Formats: sequence, C-alpha cells, structure tokens
Amino acid sequence: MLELFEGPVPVEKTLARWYKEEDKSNYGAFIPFIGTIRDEDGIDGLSFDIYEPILNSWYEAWQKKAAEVGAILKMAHSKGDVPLHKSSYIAAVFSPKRRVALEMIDEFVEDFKASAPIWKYDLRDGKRIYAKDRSTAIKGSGLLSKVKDK
Amino acid sequence: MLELFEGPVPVEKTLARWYKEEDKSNYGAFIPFIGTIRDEDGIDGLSFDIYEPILNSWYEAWQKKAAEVGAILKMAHSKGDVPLHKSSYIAAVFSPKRRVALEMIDEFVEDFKASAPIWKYDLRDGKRIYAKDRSTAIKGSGLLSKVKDK
Amino acid sequence: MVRVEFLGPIQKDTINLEATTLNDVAEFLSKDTELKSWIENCAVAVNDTMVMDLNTALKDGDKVSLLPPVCGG
Amino acid sequence: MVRVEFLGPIQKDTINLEATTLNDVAEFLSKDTELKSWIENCAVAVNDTMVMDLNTALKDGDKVSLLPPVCGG
Repeated sequence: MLELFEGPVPVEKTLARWYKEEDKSNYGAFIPFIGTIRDEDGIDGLSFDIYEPILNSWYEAWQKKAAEVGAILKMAHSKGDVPLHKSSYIAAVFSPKRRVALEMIDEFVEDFKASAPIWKYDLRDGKRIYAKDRSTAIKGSGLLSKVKDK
Repeated sequence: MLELFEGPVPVEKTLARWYKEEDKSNYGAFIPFIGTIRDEDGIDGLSFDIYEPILNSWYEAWQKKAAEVGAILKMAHSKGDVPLHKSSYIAAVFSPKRRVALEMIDEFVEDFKASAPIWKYDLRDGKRIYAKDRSTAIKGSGLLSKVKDK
Repeated sequence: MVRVEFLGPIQKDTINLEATTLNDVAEFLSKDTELKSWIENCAVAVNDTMVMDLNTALKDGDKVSLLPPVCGG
Repeated sequence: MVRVEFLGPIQKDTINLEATTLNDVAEFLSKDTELKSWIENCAVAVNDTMVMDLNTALKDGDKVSLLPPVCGG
C-alpha cells in the first residue's frame, strides 16, 4: 500500500511498522531507501505535488513486477512542505533472497525518479519554486508537440 | 562503529537510533539492508561465530572506502543463536546522493558475504551444523596447500 | 466535451473542448503560446493511463492530463 | 614459537611450533591428515592481517590464523 503523508514521512515509525508487518512472511532481505531533504543551495526545504491516480497505477504495476520474483514493495512519500533534514520518501523491497532485493531497490528508486507523477519545489523566502532543472521529462513526453495539421 | 549483539539484532531500535544519529549530517540517502532468518530446509534457526579482530579491520577498510565518496557505513551483526524470523544482520550506507548509496550497499553486502570472518551454522535438533555448502572460501584461500618442500 | 487538466507546476485552469482524437487536443493547445514550452516536455495521460499515440480516440467525458517533468523523492 | 589458531568450525586446539616463514607452518600442518580438507579452503592471517605469500616471515610470538569458508548475514 502506497502511503502519503502531509509533511515529513515519520521514518522510525514507518520502518518499524513495515518490519513488523512482514516479520512472519519469511522474507530474508528487507531494503528500505530513505530520502532526506539536504541543506543545499540555500533552500529552506522542499515541497511536493502528487497526482495520485497515476502514482497508484505506477505503483501497482511495480507490485506486480515484484510479485513475479516473490518480492513485495512498500512506499511512503510526502505531500506539501518538508523542512531541511526531514525525510520525504521511503521505498522498500522485501524478498526471499538478497540479490533480488539489491537489484530491485535500485531499479525501483531509479524508475520512481524518472516516472512517478510527483513534482518538486524549492522553498525559498516563503515561495514555492518548481525544481525544473532537477526534473526529468517522463518517457514519451513531447507527444502533443507532434501535432499533425489536418 | 560495528555493533555485535548476542542473539538477534534489535532491528526497529537500531534503525531508529542510526537514523537519529545522522539526522543533522546532511545525508540525502540512507539505505539499510536487513537480513532475517528464513524458515527453510527444516532448520530451527542459525548460529554465528565471529572473529572480531579481522572483522573490525575489514570494516575499517570499508569505512575508508566510503569516506572517499563522502559516505559512511553502519553495521550490526548477531553472535550465537538467532531463531527463525529474527534478524541477524543490518548493513547500512548514508551518503549525500542516491547513486553512491545504491551502488555501495550492493558492493558492501556482497563483499561482506564473501570476505567477513563470520561462520554460519544451522540449528537442528539442538545441534549446531556448519553451513559448509553455503559458505564461500575467502579470496586467497588454499595458500597453505601450496607448501614448498625444502 | 473532453476535459484537459494541467498537472503540477503548470499554472493553468482546466480546459473543456470538443475533440475526437488526441491530435485534436494537440492542435487546440498548439495555439496557446503560453503552453508552448510545457508541451514539448509533457507526457500525456487519457483517463489516468499514459498514452503514446496522437491517434488515441477520445469520447465525451474523457479526461486528458498533461504531466510536466517530474522529480519525486 | 609461533601460535597457530583454527577459527570458526575447525574443531582443533591452538598449536605452538617453531617457524621462520609461513611455509614452515604449511609444511608442519600438511602432515596432519585431519586438516587436509580444511587447508585447501582456508585463508590465512598473520597477526590478524590477511596474507597471500608463503614466504611471509614469522617471528617469535606471531599468531597465524586459519579462516575456513565464511557465510555472514
């Protein structure tokens, strides 16, 4: 189940809860990736917009992919503002064996960065500034610019 | 600091403590790998012997390697018996950026499996049976069998 | 009528228009100079499913969403 | 005297012997048929540093450790 939080993700509680949820599931490997807001470039924090319908279908497609190799995924993400040194993101893999988990956490996090419909804003002087330079166009972008005149 | 526990590693507490220890260190990525004892092949649990002096030097060499890319490592491991569904191992990377963390957790865990002086035993019917078939000869093994007669 | 929604940082209200294919939507939006820089970098979803083809048919009540470059995490 | 320790699953007590190189230790241990299967798979440390050379010099009080195949985690 994909979990969204207004503001920071409560990391300790979420990790403890996920670990407990699967503590009889016979997974040998659990790898969470925790993303935390860095103090850099003079920002006061970050802020996020999420488009939930497409995020959910992206996530469900990944769960199916994980199930094919006997693994499961968990994910938590922030909506709205997250101050410096707080966390906005946890993605996790549980799998019977370590190789599957090590490879999947990498692919899952990278595809998340490239495909999940989440938009990031720098917080500066009370303003919310789209982090355009650090954003990635989703695969297939530019479709509407290929318009055919009739 | 490498942490050794008699019996299972307390996962929730250890993750929470590590997260808190680094919550002002400005690392953007934190990836722990948690290893849990699977119920398989009819075992009652696993047991571990550790040779601490060489484990410590192996770990210090890895900390240096991590420091070269601005990262740090944390590790916890069990000594003695660990029952089914309890955890025996956490290895973690903290780094400013995600790529370093994703690549290092994989290398660190794999080198740990191949090189760390830890011996695993199956627990069966109260007996401790060396897991020879799942063990890996450390690089350079067999040196003493190359004896030169004088 | 088809509804066109602009997601994330695109500060633009929803548009309603008549369209039978995605190409009709593209043609309509190409006249909006303010949108030009976005359109080149936007992915497109119809009823929350990503699409890759301008010939995608649209029917009354369909929702077209424009997704600008993303950066989660 | 040099001390030879057998780590992990090798059920064998520490041995003390006279040796000036690691090759001397290897020669001594090669006479122990019980150790044969271990020796082929063991890595070696001198004073807790891994070594790769049978010519490694040994001095009085040195510790030689035999490390059988490992499996942490």
